[in-house]
Amino acid sequence: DQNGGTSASGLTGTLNGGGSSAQATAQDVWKSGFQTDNSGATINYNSELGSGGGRTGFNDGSLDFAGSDSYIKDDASKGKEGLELTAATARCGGEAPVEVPAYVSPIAVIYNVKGVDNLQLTAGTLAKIFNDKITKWNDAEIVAENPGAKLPDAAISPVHRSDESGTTENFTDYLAQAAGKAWPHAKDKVWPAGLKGESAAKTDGVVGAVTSGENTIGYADHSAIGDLTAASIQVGKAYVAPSAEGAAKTLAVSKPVAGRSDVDMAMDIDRTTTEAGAYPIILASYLIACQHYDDAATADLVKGYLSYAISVDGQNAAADKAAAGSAPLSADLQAKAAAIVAKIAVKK
Amino acid sequence: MAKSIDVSGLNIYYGDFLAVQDVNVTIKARAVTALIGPSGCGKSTFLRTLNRMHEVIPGARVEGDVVLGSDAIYGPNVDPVEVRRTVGMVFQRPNPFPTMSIYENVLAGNRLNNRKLKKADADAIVEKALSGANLWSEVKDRLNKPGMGLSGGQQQRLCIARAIAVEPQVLLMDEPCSALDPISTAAVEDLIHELKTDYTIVIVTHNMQQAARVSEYTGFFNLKAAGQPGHLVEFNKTSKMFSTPEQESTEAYISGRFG
Amino acid sequence: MAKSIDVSGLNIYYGDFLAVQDVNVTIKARAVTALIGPSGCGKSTFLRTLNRMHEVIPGARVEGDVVLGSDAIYGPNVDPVEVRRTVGMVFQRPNPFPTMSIYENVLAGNRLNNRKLKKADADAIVEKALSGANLWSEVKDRLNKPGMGLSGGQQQRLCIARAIAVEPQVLLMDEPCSALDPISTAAVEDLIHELKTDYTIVIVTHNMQQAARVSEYTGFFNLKAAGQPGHLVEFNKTSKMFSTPEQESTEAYISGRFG
Amino acid sequence: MTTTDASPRVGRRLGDLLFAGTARAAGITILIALAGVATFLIVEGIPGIVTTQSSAFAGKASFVSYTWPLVFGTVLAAVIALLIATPLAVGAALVIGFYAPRRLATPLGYMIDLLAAVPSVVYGLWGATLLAPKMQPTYAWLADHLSFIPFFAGPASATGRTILTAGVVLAIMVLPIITAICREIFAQTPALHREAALALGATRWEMIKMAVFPYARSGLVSGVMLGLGRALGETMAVAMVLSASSAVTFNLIGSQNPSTIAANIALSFGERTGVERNTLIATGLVLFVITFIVNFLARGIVARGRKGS
Amino acid sequence: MSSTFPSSTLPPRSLTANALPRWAPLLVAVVSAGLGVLASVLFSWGVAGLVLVAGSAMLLLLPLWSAVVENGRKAKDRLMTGLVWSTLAVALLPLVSLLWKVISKGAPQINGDFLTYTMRNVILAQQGGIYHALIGTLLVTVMAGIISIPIGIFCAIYLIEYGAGSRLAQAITFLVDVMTGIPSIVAGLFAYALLVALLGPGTQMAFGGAIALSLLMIPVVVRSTEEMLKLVPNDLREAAYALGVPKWRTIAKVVLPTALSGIITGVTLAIARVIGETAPLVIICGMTDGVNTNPFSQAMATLPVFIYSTFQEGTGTSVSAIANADRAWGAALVLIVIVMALNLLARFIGKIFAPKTGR
Ligand SMILES: Nc1ncnc2c1ncn2[C@@H]1O[C@H](COP(=O)(O)OP(=O)(O)OP(=O)(O)O)[C@@H](O)[C@H]1O
Ligand SMILES: Nc1ncnc2c1ncn2[C@@H]1O[C@H](COP(=O)(O)OP(=O)(O)OP(=O)(O)O)[C@@H](O)[C@H]1O
Ligand SMILES: [Mg+2]
Ligand SMILES: [Mg+2]
Ligand SMILES: O=P([O-])([O-])[O-]
Repeated sequence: DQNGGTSASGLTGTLNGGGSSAQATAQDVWKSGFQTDNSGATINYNSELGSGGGRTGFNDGSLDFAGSDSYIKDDASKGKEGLELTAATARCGGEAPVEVPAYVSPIAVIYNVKGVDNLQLTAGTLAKIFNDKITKWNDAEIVAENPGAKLPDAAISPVHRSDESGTTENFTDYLAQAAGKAWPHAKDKVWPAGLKGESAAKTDGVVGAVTSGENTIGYADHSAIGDLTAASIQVGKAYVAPSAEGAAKTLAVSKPVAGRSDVDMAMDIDRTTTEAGAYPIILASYLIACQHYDDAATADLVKGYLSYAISVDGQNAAADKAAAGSAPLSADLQAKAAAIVAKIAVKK
Repeated sequence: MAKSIDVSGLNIYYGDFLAVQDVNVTIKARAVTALIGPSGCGKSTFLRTLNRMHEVIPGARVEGDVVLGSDAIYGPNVDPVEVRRTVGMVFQRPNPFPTMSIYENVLAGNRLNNRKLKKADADAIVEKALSGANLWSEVKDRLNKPGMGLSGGQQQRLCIARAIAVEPQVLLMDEPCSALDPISTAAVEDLIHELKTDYTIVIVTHNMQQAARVSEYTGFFNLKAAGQPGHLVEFNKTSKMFSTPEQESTEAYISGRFG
Repeated sequence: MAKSIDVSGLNIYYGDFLAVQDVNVTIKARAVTALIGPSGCGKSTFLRTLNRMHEVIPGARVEGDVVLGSDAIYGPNVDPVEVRRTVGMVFQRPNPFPTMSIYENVLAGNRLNNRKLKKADADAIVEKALSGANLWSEVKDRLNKPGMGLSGGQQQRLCIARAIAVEPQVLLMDEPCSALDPISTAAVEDLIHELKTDYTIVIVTHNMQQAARVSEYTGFFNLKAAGQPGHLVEFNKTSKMFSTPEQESTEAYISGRFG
Repeated sequence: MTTTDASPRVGRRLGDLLFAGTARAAGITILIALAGVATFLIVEGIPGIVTTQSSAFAGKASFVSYTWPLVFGTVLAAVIALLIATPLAVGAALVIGFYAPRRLATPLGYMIDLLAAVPSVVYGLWGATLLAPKMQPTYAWLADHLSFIPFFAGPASATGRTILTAGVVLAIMVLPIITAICREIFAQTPALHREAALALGATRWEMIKMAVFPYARSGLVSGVMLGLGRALGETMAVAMVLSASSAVTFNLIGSQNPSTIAANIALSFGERTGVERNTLIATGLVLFVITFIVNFLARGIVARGRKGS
Repeated sequence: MSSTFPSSTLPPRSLTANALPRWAPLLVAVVSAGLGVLASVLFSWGVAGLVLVAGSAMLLLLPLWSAVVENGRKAKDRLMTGLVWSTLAVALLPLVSLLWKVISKGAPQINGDFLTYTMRNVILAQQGGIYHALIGTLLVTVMAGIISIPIGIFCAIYLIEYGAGSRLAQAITFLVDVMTGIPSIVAGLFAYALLVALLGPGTQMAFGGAIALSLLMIPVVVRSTEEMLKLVPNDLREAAYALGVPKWRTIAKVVLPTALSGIITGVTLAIARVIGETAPLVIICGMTDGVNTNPFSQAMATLPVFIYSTFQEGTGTSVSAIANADRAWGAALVLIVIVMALNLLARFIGKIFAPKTGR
């Protein structure tokens, strides 16, 4: 027992989880709330792992639960290691893994250009900027979308993630779906090689680089951008700024992935929606666990912790502007997820 | 308790380097024998073979015999540690143990060998040894002060006291006064005079007047030529050596034409 | 070109430690002056104040005056670098520059002042200096060999050649023969004899016979007591010093009662 | 003589045997430890080299193409560090050895040693938050005015977190090591020859040229090599300061910088699992071999220098 | 032999000719400072410009003046003196800047809570602390010391007292030297690989960190102990042998006590060297929010890793990022203070407890 505390009531023991760094702040909030209620329990959430590391760690048994910015799937093109869903099923003793959305957040396109505070971009322009096709802030294309803005005659410094990242995966997914030919790369958790921009580690690294540099532009989880301004993205005819509501709208129009088990809430996000007010660059991050664990204490802890994260309390705590600033799950998604998590139990 | 030393056919090596060649000499018991010669001729090297301190240096070895009384000290099954307890040694520079008091320094030979001494016995040994070294009156009030706090001459006498505290039979001294001032030198020379009634003493000195003053016998070492091994040129009564030496090179050395 | 040296009221310090106290002496031009005394009495220290080499040691300093000919060498605006060129020095252990040939070693001092020495001039200097040091005939066929390849005595004479190649007015020598064998010693002593027609020479030696052999004047340094500064006990004609010294301690030292 | 008394001798021999045995065992432990390092790195590294799992090489085709940019970055950063640190270290050692008055020399030496006492995370913190932004304007200027030099080809990084900044931080970190070795070597130059030069009327600088540098040469080389060894292996400072991609470029001030092996391991260790970690261990093995060779050479030079003198 | 040297080879000599006055450097310094101020005002180059202009003026003016009044050799000597001193100044600049930054950013964070709270349940900008990391650093360092100090000291004893000159000793000396150059990350990977081989993948435990640190610490202990043993005068060993003391007792009762203060100094410096090590601990000890006192299971927080991870979470502008950056600086200050205190302590031990060998 790491922390030596025993609680009069509540759960005890150590739970090891890890994965998505986008969830880090939310996890901190949930951990704090949960550990306050269960002073004998310790939750470790290793956000260094990133989503991919979290899934692998979960699959090889070194983590009890994982956070992931994309749902688990089998990708035969990557050979044996691509069969993650199979591996996760095997890890959970042949049962489908529990997968519930827990953290939904807009990805903001952040920039730091003196004198510009309301940047508007279309998916195509955004793609060209990150694809090194537009290199000056006063490029005709940007000027056309931002009538009246004082765009400087300065080089654009795009900043991207240096590590594997769910944020990158969702951002490139958006560009690939919405920008057409302007973004010739596939969706990937690694930033395409050969592009000129500057790289930075983790979400905070990108925010830091954009903040401390000049004439920079980058992408990061909306909750982490601090004082930076975020660009508005064209949806339909209007330009939409990132917001929890916008994210929730996008999620609402997205479809569940077909052929999944009933404890798996994986969804394909609709990046090309024209729904008014929807903000399409979002990240839906999941919590992944097993339906049954060998050990009763672990089962109780996973169930208890995940239940708290999914609960209205947990969602609202994370959604607090001062905290993670995420979009709380809509009522029906929340109810569905809570019902799934409640089934977690010890193996009989 | 003093014993004589018989050296025959002694060759002394540092690794492959023959430093001293073919020494044959008998050193009398209860007498002072002085060894003189120019720098590097092997006086110290020879002296250190008399208590097997030579072999402490890696690669150093000897050929030939050294017989102490009736025991061949290089014989099989002879423990060098025992030899060294029997043949005491005083070095050029006074070397009291810096971490020990005067009292502990004198007892070092006993204590370091883990002899458990009663306090009264220990006190007796310390007083006897320090008195023997003409130091008792000077230090008896500060026996628990560090040995390093004494003057050079006192330190040297402390080292002599330490050497005689284990009651050796022979006392070897390698230039014991060369780091000392005239008054300390005189004190140590006096002490040597007194000690010779109980001990066989061999002293190396570069000061010919000193050799003349303290010794009964003198050995003169020299190199045949640069790069050649040292050897014992002449061994004689001191009085004869300094008046009518047999060898020409002895004469040249004593009259200060080199060295 | 040789000059005399007038020393008055000289106190020599290492940091706060007064090593040599109140030296007053006049060293004659074109003569050999020997300095003798027991180890640690400050002979070397004093010698090094005569060409301002003393102050090379961190914290070392002097009080008092040293006048070379008519120039106070510790005067304001005096450049120690100039002083050292004017007063040459030879050290106890021969120290040719190991990376230089014999030829370059002799020229080391000249090159400092004159990079582009004409080949003919350079050759002339080398020959002159090596002849002056009694070395020319021995090395003239291997001038481009490293200086370290010579024997100890040859190296020492090479160092003397190097020192006289810059035409100093005074030559200081600190135990120049103590690391040499008898034959080399004789060669260097012969050289000193010859050099004194052109140079003022001051030589420190621990070998009293050597002092008696080479010098016209002798200074005896001693410590008043251990821990006290050294001082010049007596300065006299060598012949007088070794026959009828004025001071009792000089007598004690010369007769070998200490040191 | 009492040499016939056998029993205490046996006791002594036992004491000596035990003590000597323990000492020797401790020495041998070191041999074993180093052999262990090599063995475990090889055993755990090989699966990461031979694997067919493409994610192990982060999108690169093979272990070689994954490791090459890292090796390049490692060497580049270390070389930059040495180019900056060596003259500074030699100068600082000269001051402490020959220029500063005694009272000042000791505290100055201590201050330089303090540079070595600062933990590398703190250098990283300082380098990333203070040095990099302070360097950025210089980079912008270099890119504007000197872009014809390939090293300053630009465009300049917006954050200043370039390989040159990493090199500067590394330089500060290896400086005390090189300084310490230079000091030691300068102190060993024979006073005899220094004084010979001065007595001939050499100025201080001439004395240093005549009697210090010729002796110090091999020592300096090995000191620099030891610094190199350290710079090659430094991890956290680079990880925190450098904004890395897998570019292979000599543009020192741009936004595309090669990472170093050590920094790459520290940064990506967490997010890698399974055989991907084996690949990292294999890159660590490469680093171990490189630093081993560099240190081997450096020590060899030192040893030869000692024998020669 | 007085007149046959080629007369052109040496300039005429006088002991006093042509020296710059004593106050020359001062005057040049003042003039250079003036130039610096002028330049920074005229071209608004700021403080950096001032220092740069004044520095290079100082560097060049004095030699120039000297070249005119004195001679080329002296000018060069002055130039080199200036250059050499400025390298030292440049070398010390980062230290000053770093200390100033760490103190100014870190000092406001330090308070009783910072040192006695952990990060458990701490979110956003709430008051957290580094207690858990301090405990972890203490545990890991103590374990590393327990492993390294005996091995290091005995190894040095072998090298100096027993092995001297032997093949094995030469090999060990050499490998110890090479070991000093092992990158810390490699030491970390080794410990990790060891744990994986023994306990399976993904194992994190503080003991592994201690093993990695030992690998870095042993060579330092060996080297410094070696130096100290070498300093023990051979006289003392011989004095003991001459009294008939066996070798091991001589070592244990004479050599080691004499070298003790030096050895303690060396060990303290070795501790200071590894207590700030980060890379191996990032890999093996990991990070956790609370206190873990079991070195054989689970992650354990340590100070350097705490700095690293809070730094990584502290680069943005959000409330929690700013709070994390502050914590990183506070922890950095604490770590620096610990390391410097250890260094000072080492010096103190060396000075105070050294046996008085001076005569
Ligand atoms: N430890 C050693 N290893 C190798 N050779 C040595 C060693 N000690 C002395 N020698 C050599 O042995 C020879 C004799 O040296 P030794 O010290 O016995 O001379 P010495 O007569 O005592 O001289 P001094 O009067 O200077 O003390 C010399 O050639 C010396 O170089
Ligand atoms: N560099 C130094 N720093 C401090 N004290 C020194 C230094 N050199 C010599 N001394 C001290 O100055 C005093 C005189 O030393 P010096 O070397 O001049 O004696 P010496 O007469 O030349 O002796 P020797 O015959 O042994 O050469 C001694 O007490 C010595 O300890
Ligand atoms: Mg001797
Ligand atoms: Mg002297
Ligand atoms: O949450 P991510 O670190 O995978 O972007």
